[in-house]
Amino acid sequence: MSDPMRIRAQAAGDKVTVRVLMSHEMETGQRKDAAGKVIPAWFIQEVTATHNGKTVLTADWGPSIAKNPFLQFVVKGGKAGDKVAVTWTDNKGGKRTDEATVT
Amino acid sequence: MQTRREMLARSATVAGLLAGAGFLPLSAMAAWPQAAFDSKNMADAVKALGGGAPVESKDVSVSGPDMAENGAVVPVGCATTLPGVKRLLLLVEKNPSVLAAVFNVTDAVEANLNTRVKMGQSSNVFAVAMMNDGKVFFAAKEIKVTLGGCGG
Amino acid sequence: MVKPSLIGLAALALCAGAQAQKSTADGIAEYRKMLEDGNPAELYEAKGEALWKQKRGPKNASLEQCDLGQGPGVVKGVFVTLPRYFADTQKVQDLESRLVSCMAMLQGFDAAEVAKTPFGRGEMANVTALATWIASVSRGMRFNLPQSHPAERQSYEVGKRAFFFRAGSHDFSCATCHAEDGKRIRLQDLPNLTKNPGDGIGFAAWPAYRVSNGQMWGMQLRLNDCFRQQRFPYPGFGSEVTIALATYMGVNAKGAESIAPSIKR
Amino acid sequence: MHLTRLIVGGAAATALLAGCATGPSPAELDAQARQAIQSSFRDQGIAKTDRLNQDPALAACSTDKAPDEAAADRVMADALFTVKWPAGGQFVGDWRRGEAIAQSGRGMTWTDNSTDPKDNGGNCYNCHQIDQKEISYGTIGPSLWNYGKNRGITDVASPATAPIVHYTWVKLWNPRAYSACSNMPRFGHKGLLNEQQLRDVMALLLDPKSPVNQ
Repeated sequence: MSDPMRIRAQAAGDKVTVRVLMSHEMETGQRKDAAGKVIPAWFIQEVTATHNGKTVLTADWGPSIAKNPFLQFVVKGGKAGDKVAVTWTDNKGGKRTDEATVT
Repeated sequence: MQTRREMLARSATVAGLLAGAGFLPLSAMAAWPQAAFDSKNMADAVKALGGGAPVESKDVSVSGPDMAENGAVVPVGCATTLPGVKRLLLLVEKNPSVLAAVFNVTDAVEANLNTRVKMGQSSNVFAVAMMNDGKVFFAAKEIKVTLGGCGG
Repeated sequence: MVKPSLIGLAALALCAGAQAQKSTADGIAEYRKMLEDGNPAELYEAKGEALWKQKRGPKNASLEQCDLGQGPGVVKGVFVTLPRYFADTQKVQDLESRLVSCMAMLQGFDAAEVAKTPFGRGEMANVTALATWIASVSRGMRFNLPQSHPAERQSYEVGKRAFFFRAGSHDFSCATCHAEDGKRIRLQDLPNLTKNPGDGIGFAAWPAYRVSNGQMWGMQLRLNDCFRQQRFPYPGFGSEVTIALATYMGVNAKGAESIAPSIKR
Repeated sequence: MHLTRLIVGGAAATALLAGCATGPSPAELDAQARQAIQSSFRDQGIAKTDRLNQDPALAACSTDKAPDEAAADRVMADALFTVKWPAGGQFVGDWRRGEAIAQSGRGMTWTDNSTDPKDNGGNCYNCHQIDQKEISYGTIGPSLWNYGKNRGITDVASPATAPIVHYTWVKLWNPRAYSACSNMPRFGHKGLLNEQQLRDVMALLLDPKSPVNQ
């Protein structure tokens, strides 16, 4: 099973800045291992972010996103105590959701 | 002021959501725009996503360092001040897969996203804004990738 | 007036050179700054903290009674006092080798098996995550390694000698790169490790997340890869030389503020 | 008991300490360090433990103090004696290949597969500025920008340039000939670069057409 994400969601005024770190190899499918065998592609393809249960952002990613991906976005009209959740899905069907409370 | 640790502690795992997931239905996988990610340049990627010819615009911005010490992780961002944006794209001109990310934005988030990309070599990075009315605008920034360390 | 104008030209030329150099340094500094916010080391910190509390191993026990030098279970502050002498193992140990001892004593793991596991795999990956979390708890504290036990003083002296020991195909020692101020390899600043190189520099910056390969590196792997680049043979995990070098660098860094875990190229 | 395995390494140290209240002498510490070094490393791939064996040039330069004048002179004289001149008096090759060698930091580590010099880089930019266009350069060694130009070289084949050409060859072959404890690897003497590779690096530094001399 994949390791948890780290989600920091901080309110300033009526905006919430969300920073997410995801634990993922983001293997491009272009690299070879020591034996010269191609390492199969394995990367996050879809990301969904919700604010109090409502989808506010979705993303499609390719293998060019760096290993252990970072994502920052700003939710309008949020406040401390709100819930922000992020879900990723990778090309092998792996999936993970984590949630944070806005501070 | 809260310490980072306290903030981290509040980020809780939603294990329940994982439990029932199992394999994804094919319909969910099909949503990923394969053709766009297979494109070899910005125009083709935009076209594959249903957009027209991109026009350079001061109202779109691409952020990032002028120079990256390592191409494996390069912080980049895309933003626009234009109203009515549907999608923001990040592309790395000289990567094998030019398109790095497609952000489908809603009115509930600012049209300002930051992430980190891999860059095989020094290259232009493009931010593209695809608007609700079908127009497409872009901005470019050159990021130099240097070689740090012993190189062995 | 020929002379003054020549001087003016020379000054101009100097400025232009300095400017170009500055912009490279500025560019790199800007890049590093951008990466600091959202250091993936946080992912390993979280993993390490969970591992510390989790009942694991043949004895199904947690590490919460592990003595890292200030009594069983004390985590805050230990990072800036290691390596140090431990009476129960009768050895000077660094954080990582001490964690392996605790995993053996408390959880029943085979210490030798763990020590020979490649970095980033199995229990060795867990040791790195644990070290990352333990370091993070002492972030902002200043290094102050004990030197009261004779074995600790001896470790320092052995470390100093190992630091200057030139060998390998390329004749390098640690000192080749790390004994002078203000030097670089490529664009990488090299800390002078024969003294306190400053807050958060050198010994005070590891464990660190390595951007270049997306791996979390503890001091053991940091030293291991230094020796690889020095074209030396392979240093054993927790071997006497690696711990003596850590003692040498750690004692020299007295007063330096720890920023570990940090993020590196 | 697994713990015993961890203790073994420290046993010698503890025994040494037990005897004396004042602590070990410098000579005892030297011996202890030597033993620690011998016991801490193992063979891995092409990087064998025989790489820990020091020749006199390394032994003379392995503390924080420089060797005395007589010892330094001996190292320098020995080093000069090791230099082999290139076949046919051909000192200068192709600066383009030289630049590629200068850029490469590869070779001779335990993750490399071969000890053949053709698979090695020169590591030059790690420590030196060379072509000014390369902004990623180290500062452990001096800048080599305009190396040939600053020394007035307009024709590498001219007899007038011979002293500089010979000096540079020696510097690459065995830099200890001029500086007993130079940080620079002994590229020729230790077989890190072959004769042709050395010629190519020579060209990068000396050829008036090399970008280094523009």
